[in-house]
Amino acid sequence: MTFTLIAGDAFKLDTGNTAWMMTSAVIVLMMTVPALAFFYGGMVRSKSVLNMLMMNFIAAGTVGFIWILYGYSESFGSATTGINQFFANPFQYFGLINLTDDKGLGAAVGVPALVGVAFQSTFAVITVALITGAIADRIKFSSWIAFTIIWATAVYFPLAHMVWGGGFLSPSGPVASWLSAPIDFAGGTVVHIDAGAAGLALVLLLGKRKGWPGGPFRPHNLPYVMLGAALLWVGWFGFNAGSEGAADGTAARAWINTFVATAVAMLTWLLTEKVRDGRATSLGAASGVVAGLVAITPAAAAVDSFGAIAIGGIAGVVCALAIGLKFRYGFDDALDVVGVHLVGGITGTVLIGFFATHHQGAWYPTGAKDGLLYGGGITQLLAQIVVAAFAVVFSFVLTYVIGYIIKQVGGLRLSEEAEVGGIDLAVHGETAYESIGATRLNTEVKA
Amino acid sequence: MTFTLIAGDAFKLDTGNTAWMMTSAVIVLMMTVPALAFFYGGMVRSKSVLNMLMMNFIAAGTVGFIWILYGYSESFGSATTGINQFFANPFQYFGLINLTDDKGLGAAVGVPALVGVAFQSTFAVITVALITGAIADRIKFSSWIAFTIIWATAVYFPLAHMVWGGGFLSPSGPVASWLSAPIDFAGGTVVHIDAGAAGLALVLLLGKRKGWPGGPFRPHNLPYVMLGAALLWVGWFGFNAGSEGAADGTAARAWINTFVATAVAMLTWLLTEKVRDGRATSLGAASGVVAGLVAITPAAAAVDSFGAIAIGGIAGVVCALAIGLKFRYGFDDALDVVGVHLVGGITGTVLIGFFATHHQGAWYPTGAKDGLLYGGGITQLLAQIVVAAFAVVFSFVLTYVIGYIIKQVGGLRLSEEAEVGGIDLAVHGETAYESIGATRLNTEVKA
Amino acid sequence: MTFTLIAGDAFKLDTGNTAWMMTSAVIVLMMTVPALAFFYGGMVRSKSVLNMLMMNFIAAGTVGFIWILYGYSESFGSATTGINQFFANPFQYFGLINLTDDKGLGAAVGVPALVGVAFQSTFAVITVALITGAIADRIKFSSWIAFTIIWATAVYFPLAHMVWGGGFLSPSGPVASWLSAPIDFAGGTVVHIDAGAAGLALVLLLGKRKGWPGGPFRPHNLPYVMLGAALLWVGWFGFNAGSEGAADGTAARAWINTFVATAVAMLTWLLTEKVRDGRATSLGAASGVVAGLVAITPAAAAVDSFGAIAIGGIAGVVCALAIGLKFRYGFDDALDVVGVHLVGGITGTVLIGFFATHHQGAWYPTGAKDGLLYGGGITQLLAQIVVAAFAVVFSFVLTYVIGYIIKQVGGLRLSEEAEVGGIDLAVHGETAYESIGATRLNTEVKA
Amino acid sequence: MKLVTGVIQPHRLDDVKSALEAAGVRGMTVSEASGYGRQRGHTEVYRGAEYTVDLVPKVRIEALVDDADAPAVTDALVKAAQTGKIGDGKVWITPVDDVIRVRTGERGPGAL
Amino acid sequence: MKLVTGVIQPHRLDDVKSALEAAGVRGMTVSEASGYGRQRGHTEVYRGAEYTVDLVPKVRIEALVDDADAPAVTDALVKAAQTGKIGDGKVWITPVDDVIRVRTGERGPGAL
Amino acid sequence: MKLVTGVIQPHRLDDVKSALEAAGVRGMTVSEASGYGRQRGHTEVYRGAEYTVDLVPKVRIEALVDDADAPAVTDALVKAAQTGKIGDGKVWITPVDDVIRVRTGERGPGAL
Ligand SMILES: Nc1ncnc2c1ncn2[C@@H]1O[C@H](COP(=O)(O)OP(=O)(O)O)[C@@H](O)[C@H]1O
Ligand SMILES: Nc1ncnc2c1ncn2[C@@H]1O[C@H](COP(=O)(O)OP(=O)(O)O)[C@@H](O)[C@H]1O
Ligand SMILES: Nc1ncnc2c1ncn2[C@@H]1O[C@H](COP(=O)(O)OP(=O)(O)O)[C@@H](O)[C@H]1O
Repeated sequence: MTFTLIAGDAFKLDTGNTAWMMTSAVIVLMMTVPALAFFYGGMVRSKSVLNMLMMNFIAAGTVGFIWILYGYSESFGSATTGINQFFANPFQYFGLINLTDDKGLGAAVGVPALVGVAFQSTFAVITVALITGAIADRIKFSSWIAFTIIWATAVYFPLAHMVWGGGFLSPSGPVASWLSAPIDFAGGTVVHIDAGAAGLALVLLLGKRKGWPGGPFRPHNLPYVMLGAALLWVGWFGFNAGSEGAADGTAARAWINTFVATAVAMLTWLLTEKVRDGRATSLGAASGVVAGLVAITPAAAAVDSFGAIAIGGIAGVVCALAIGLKFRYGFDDALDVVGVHLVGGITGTVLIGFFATHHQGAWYPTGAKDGLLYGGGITQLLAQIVVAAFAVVFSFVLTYVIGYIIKQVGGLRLSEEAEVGGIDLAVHGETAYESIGATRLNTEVKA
Repeated sequence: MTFTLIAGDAFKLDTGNTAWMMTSAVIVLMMTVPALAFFYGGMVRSKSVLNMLMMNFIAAGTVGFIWILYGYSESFGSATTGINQFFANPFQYFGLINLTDDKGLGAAVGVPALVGVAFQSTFAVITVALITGAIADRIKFSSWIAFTIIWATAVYFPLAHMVWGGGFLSPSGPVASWLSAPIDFAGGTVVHIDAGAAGLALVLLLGKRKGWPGGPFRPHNLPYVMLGAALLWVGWFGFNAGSEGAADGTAARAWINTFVATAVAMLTWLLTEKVRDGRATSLGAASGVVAGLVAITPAAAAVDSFGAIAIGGIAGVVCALAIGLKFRYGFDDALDVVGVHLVGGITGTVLIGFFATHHQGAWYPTGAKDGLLYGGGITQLLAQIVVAAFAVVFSFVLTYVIGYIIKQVGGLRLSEEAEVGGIDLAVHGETAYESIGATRLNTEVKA
Repeated sequence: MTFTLIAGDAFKLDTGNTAWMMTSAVIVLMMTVPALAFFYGGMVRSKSVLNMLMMNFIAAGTVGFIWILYGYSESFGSATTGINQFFANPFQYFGLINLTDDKGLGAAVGVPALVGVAFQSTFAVITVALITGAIADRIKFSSWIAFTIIWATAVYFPLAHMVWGGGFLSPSGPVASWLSAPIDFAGGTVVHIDAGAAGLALVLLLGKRKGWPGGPFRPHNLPYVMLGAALLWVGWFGFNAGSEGAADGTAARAWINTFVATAVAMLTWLLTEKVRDGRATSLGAASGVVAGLVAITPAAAAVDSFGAIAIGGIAGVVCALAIGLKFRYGFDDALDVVGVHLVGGITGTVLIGFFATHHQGAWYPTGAKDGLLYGGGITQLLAQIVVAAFAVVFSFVLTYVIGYIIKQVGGLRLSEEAEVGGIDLAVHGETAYESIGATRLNTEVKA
Repeated sequence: MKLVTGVIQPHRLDDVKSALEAAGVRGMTVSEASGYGRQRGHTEVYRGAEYTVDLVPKVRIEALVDDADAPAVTDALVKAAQTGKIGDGKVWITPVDDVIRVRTGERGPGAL
Repeated sequence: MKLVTGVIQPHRLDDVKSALEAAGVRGMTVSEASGYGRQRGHTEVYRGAEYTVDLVPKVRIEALVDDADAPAVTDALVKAAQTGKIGDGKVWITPVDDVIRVRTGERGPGAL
Repeated sequence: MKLVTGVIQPHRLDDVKSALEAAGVRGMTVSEASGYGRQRGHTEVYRGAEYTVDLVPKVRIEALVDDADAPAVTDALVKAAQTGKIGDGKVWITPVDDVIRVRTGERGPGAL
C-alpha cells in the first residue's frame, strides 16, 4: 500500500482522501462486528453462537484498547533499524500523544495522522478476530481475552511493523535488497497468513472438539453465514481500496480487483463443489466469496483485471479443496481458518509473483517487479515466497509458544461438560434464542 | 445523472468526488448482498430461503464477472451511432484494458475511470438480482445462472447504453430531439422497469408455484424482510445521490429526495393497508420503503422537496394497490416485482413529467423541460411516457425470447418434487436452520 | 460540533467534506434502521418484535417527513433572539425552499446546505427512535405515530435549536456568557439525555407491562441484539466524527475517541457483570458498546485518548449499575433507555467538565474551557451540569405533558389482551416467524 | 373414550383437519414431529462433509373421541392423509380413562 | 400407573408446574403444541393476502403418576390451568403398563 | 400392540436410534420436548435480572411395537439411552388398540 510512513512532509489536508480513509476505517470495523461475527456465528451450533459473537466483540474491545495505548506506536513508530526492524517503540506515541499530522501514515496525501491510526486499528482487530474461527466451541473465555492482548502485542504489531512500518519485510528491508521489494498491498501476510498460521497453532494446542470428526457440526443458521459473507465483501472494499490511503486511480484498481476476483472465486468454488459433491451450496458461495477476498488482498492493486480474475479463480478452487486437509490430517480447524485464510493468503501472496504488473492502473512499490507471466522474470515470485514462508513460520512458532504458556498458566480448554452442554449457557449464562419455560424469579439487580 | 461520458477531458483527480463515488459503489453492492437477498429471503418459505440468497449471490458473481470482461464496454463504449445507438462495442475495453481516466464516466469531475466502472457494476448486478423476486421458489438453478449472463448481455447492457451511454434514449438521442430530453436520473427505466418487465415475462414462462394462489406462502422471517428493506434504504443513497457522479449540491438534492419520498411512501402504503385491510403491517412498511425508493429513483435530483413528497406519496398508494394485480390476473409474481418495481418504476418515470424542475437545487439534463405542474407544459410528460413504454416493451419481449429459448434448451422449471419438498435441500443439499437428527457419517472431503 | 450556522459565507464547494458528510448521513440513518430496530427488536419477546421494528421505521417515516417540511427550519432557522432562543421559525425554509448553500450548516467548510439538512435529519429520527426501548410492548400504535410528530416538534427541534442552532444553550447563549460555553459535540444532551428523560416520562404514564417484574421478559434473539449493537457502533462514527461537519483532524479525533471509549466501555461493563453476576454476557457486551457510544458522544472531539478511555471506562460501570434502578424504583423501562441513554448521556456530558482539552487534536468551541483534571478549573464542569440538568427537566416535563394529553385524548396503552396475546398479531395482524398451520383462504386483494 | 393419534405428512395437515371436522371431531391437538421409517432421509453437504439426516418432518395429530366415533374418525383421518407414497405415516388408537375440559371441569364424553 | 396429559394455555405453564409439584409430582415432560377447537384462530394479512391461522399455541404437559395419585394430580392440573375462557384445554388420563427410569433401570411406581 | 415412549437426553438420540433398529424396530417418531425432574435446570442472567429455567431439553421417541417385542425394545431403548447421570429420562409402555398404516390402510401388527 502507498499508505505508509514518509518522513518529513509538511502536512496539507486533503479532505477527499480523508473522507475516503475515514469511511474505509468504518467499513473495515464492520468486517469484524458484525460481519465476521455472523459469518462464524452462523456456522457454529446454536448452543455456542453467543460465545462466537462474544469472542469477536472482545477482539474489537481489547485490541482496540491496546492499539490506541501502544499498538499503533509499536507498529508504526519511526525507528526501523536494529531490533526496530522487527517492532517499533511502543511508548513513542503512547495514547497517541505527540502524533502530529506530519508524522502520520497519510502525511504525504493530506490525511490526518489520527485517520491513519483509525484505519490501521481495524486491521489489528480483524486479524485477531479471524482466529476465532479455528478455535470455535472450546476455548476458555478468559484465556481468549488474555490471548488477544498477548498475541496482538507479540505477533501482530511486530509483523505490521515489519511489512508496512518500514521494517524487515518492507520494500526498504533486506528481502527487497536481496531479491525484490515484496508486495503485500492490503495484508495477505500481515492479516491472513498471520491469522491462519496462528489458528493452526492454537488448534494443535486445543485439540479436537468432542465428537469431531463424525459428529453433527452443521451450521445452525446459514442465512447468518450469508449475511456475514456479504458484509465482509462490502467492508473489504475499505480494506483493499482503503489500503491505498487515498481516493485515487490506484484505489479504484483495488476496488475493481476486489470485486471481480471475489465474483470469480465464488463461481469456481461452486463449480468445484458441483463437480466433487454434486451440489453447489450456499455455504460454498459464502466461502468462495471469502476465499476470493483473502487471495486478492495482497494483490489488490498490483494486478490488472485478468490477474485478478486468475487469482480469484484459482483461490476458489484451491481453498475449496484445502478445507479437506483438516479431515485428512485430523486437526479440528472448526470453521476453516487454515483452509481459507492461511491457504488463501499464501495463494494470493505467491500468485503475485506471476501476475504483478504496473499497467492498466495497477501499482506496486518501488523496487518490486512485474510477475513471471508479465515478463518480469522469477525474482518477484521468489520474494513473495520468502515473505509468505517467513510469515507462516513467524506466526506459527510465536503463537504456539504463547498458546503453550497460557495453557500452562490458566488452561486453554473449556470443560467437557461446558462444551457438550453448551458454551453459551456454561460461560455466559445465556441462550441465544427464546425457548419455553424461562421463569424470572429474582429481579433485583445489585446496584 | 451527470455521471456520464464527456469526451476529451484532460483528467484532473478530485479526491472528494472519488471518495464519494467509491463509497457509493460499496453501498450499492450492499443493496444486492445482503440487502435484497434478505428482503426477498425473508419473504419466501424457510425451505427455499437459501436458494433465494444464492440466486442473489450468483447475480453478483456472474454479472460482476462479465461486467469487467465486456459489460462495461458494451454499455459505455464510445460509439453511439447506427447500431451503436443500441449497444457499444463489447471489446473496446475488454477486461478494462485501455480505459484511461480521461475516457471514464467521471472524467469531467475528476473521478478515475475505474471508479465509474465500479459504480456502474453494482447497478448491473442489482438489476439482474431484482428479477429473483418474481421467480422465487421454482426456477432451475443452472437456468438461472445462464439467464443472468444472457439477460445482462442482451437486455441490461444495451438499455444502459441507450439511456446513459449516449444511445437511443439518452438526452442526445431521437426522443430528445423529437420531444424533450428524457429524464432518468438513477435508473427508473434501466433498472426498475427493466427488471419488472423481465420478471413478468419469466413468470409467464415459468407458471405458478404449486398451490398458488390459496396455499400457505407467508413470509418465513419478517425481521429479515425488515433488515433487507432498511439496508436497501441505506444503500439507495449511493444509488441515487451517487448517480450524480460527484459530491455536490445536486447529489445532496438526490439524497434529500430519496429520504423524504421513501418516508412518505412508507406512510401512505401503511395508510392504504389500514383503510383496506384494517391493519398496518410490517411487511407493508418494508414494501412501502422499497416502493418509495423505486419511484423516486428516476426523479431523484429532478424534483424539489414537494415533488419528492408527492411522488413518494403516490407511489406508496399505487404500489400497495398494484400488488393485487397478480391475484386478479392470475400470474404468480411471487414477491411482487411487478407490483413494486415495474409499477413503481413507471410511476416515478411518468410523474417526472408533472414535477420536474430545476429550482431548489434540482437538476435535469440540457434539453429536458419543467413538468406539467411546474409550468413546462406537456412535452416532458410525453417524453417520459415514450421512454417508459419503450423500456417495458424492450425488456418484456427480449426477456420472453431469452426465457423461451432457455426453456426449450435446458428447461426452466424445477421438478414438482423439489418444489414441494424444498428447493434448498433438493438443489443445494442444505437446510437453512438447524434441526434435530443430523448425523454426520462421511467426513472425508475428496481433495 | 463545528458543523453549525455561520452567517454570510460565500459558498465554495469542498467535495471531500461533502463526501464525508453525505456518507455520515447515510450511516447515521443506518443506526435507526436497521441497527436500533434490531438492537431493541432482539431484546423483546418474539410476539412483539415486529411492533418494535415498526415503531423504529415509523420514527424514520414521520420525523423524516416533518423534518423536510418544517423541522429543519424550526431547528436551524436563522433567528436566535427572544423567543427564537428556544426555537426558530418553522416556515423560513418550509420544504427547504430558499435554503441556499451560503445559508447552510456547512457553508464555512464548503458543504452544500442540503447535506446539512440530510445529516441532521438522521439525528432527529434516531432521537425519537431511541424512546421506543423504554415503552416496548405496550403502547398503542396510533398513539406512537402521533407522539413522534408532536414530540419532535415540541421537544427535539427546539432543543436542537437551543444547543446547535445558536439558541439558549449554545456557545453563544446565556450559559456561555454566565459560566463557559457548554460542550456537546455530537448530542449528549440533544439526543441522549433528551430521549432518556422522555422515555422515563412515558414509562411513568404507561405503567408496567403485565407481569413485570418477575415475569419472563428475556430477549428472544440475542444475535439480533449483537447485530444491532455492532451496526450502531459502525454508524456512530458518522454520528460523532460526522458532527465535525468536515473531513479533518478534529473528525479523526472524534473517530478515535468513539472507537476507544466504546472498546473500553464494553470491557468495563463485562467486568462489572463478572464481578456482580459471576458471568460476562453477550447482552452485556452489546450494552457496554452502546453505553460507551452514548457517553463519548458529547465529548467526542473534546477529549484526548486518555479522556476517552476514562469516559468509556466509567460509563461502562455506571450504566451497568444504573440498569438496576428500574427494579429498585419500580418503573418498567423495558429495554433500559434510562439506564443507558439518560444515565450515559449525563455521565458523558458531566465528565467533559473533568476531561475537556484542546490538545492532541482535540477541539471545543470558543468560550469553552479545559476540564478540571486538565487545569481549567471548575467552570466547564458547572456549565456541563447546568446544561445536562436543563435538558433533563426540559425533556421530562414537556414529554410528560405531551404524553398526558395523548393519554386523555386517544389513550396510550394497548389492551391487556393484545399485550398478552402478542402485539404483532393484535396490532399488525402478523407474526414474525413461520409456524405450522397457516392456511391462506382469501387471496383476492381489493385493489 | 379413545385417543386417535396420527403421524402424517405435513402437507396433508389441512385436508386432514377438514376431514376430521367433517367427521364431527370438535377439537384436536397438533404438534411437530420427525419420523423414521421406510421413507429415506436425505444427505446434506457442508464444506464437503456429508451429513445424513434420516429423520423426516412429520406432523402429529391427536383427537380424543367417543368410543363409538373412533372407527369413523380413524377412517376419515387415514383417508385424508393418504397419498399412497412411502412415508404417509401411521395412525393408532389408544384407550383413555377419562377426559376433562379444563375450562369447566366437565368430565367424560361431554368434555370432548 | 397412569399418564396424565394436559393441553393447556402456554401462559398457565408456570402455575401448573407449581401446582403439580405441590401435588407431589416429581417430574413431568413438557412440549409445544397447537390446538384446534372452539377457540377461534386468527387471520394474518401479508400484502393484502389473508391467511387464516386456525391453530392456537398450546403447551402439552405429561406426568406419569401412580394409580392412586391420578385423581389428585388431575385435579391440581385442571385447577391451575383454569382461567374460565374458551381454549383452556383438555386433560386426559391413559393407562400405562410400565415405567422405567433410564438412569437405573428401575421399573414400576418406583421409577416415577 | 404397545406404544413404547422414551424421553431421553438429546445427545443419546443417535445411539438409541441404532439400538432400536438393531432390535428390529422398523419405524419410530421423534419430537422435541423439555423435561422437569430431579435434574436441575439452570439460571440465565440478562442485564442483571436472573431467570430460572427449570426445563431441560429432551427428545421424545415413540415406537409402536408388537406385544411380544415390547420388552426387548424397551430394554434396548433403556440401555442405549443410559449414561447413569441424573436426567437420563423415562421410558413407559402403553397399550394400543389398533394401528393403521396410512399409505395402505393395513391394520394391526402388519401395519408396523
Ligand atoms: N413403529 C413405529 N412407531 C412409531 N412411528 C412409526 C412407526 N413406523 C413408522 N412410524 C411413523 O410413520 C412415518 C412413516 O413411516 P414409513 O415407514 O416411512 O412409511 P409407511 O408408513 O408409508 O410405510 C415415520 O416417519 C414415522 O413417523
Ligand atoms: N377432541 C380433542 N382432542 C384433542 N385435543 C382437543 C380436543 N378438543 C380440544 N382439544 C385441545 O384443547 C384445546 C382447547 O379446546 P377448545 O375447544 O378451544 O376450548 P375448550 O376446551 O375451553 O372448550 C384445543 O386447542 C386443543 O388443543
Ligand atoms: N413423572 C414423570 N412424568 C413424565 N415425565 C417425567 C416424569 N419424571 C421424569 N420425567 C422426565 O424424565 C426426565 C428425567 O427425569 P429426572 O428426574 O430429571 O432424572 P432421572 O429420571 O434420571 O431421575 C425429565 O426431564 C422428564 O422429562
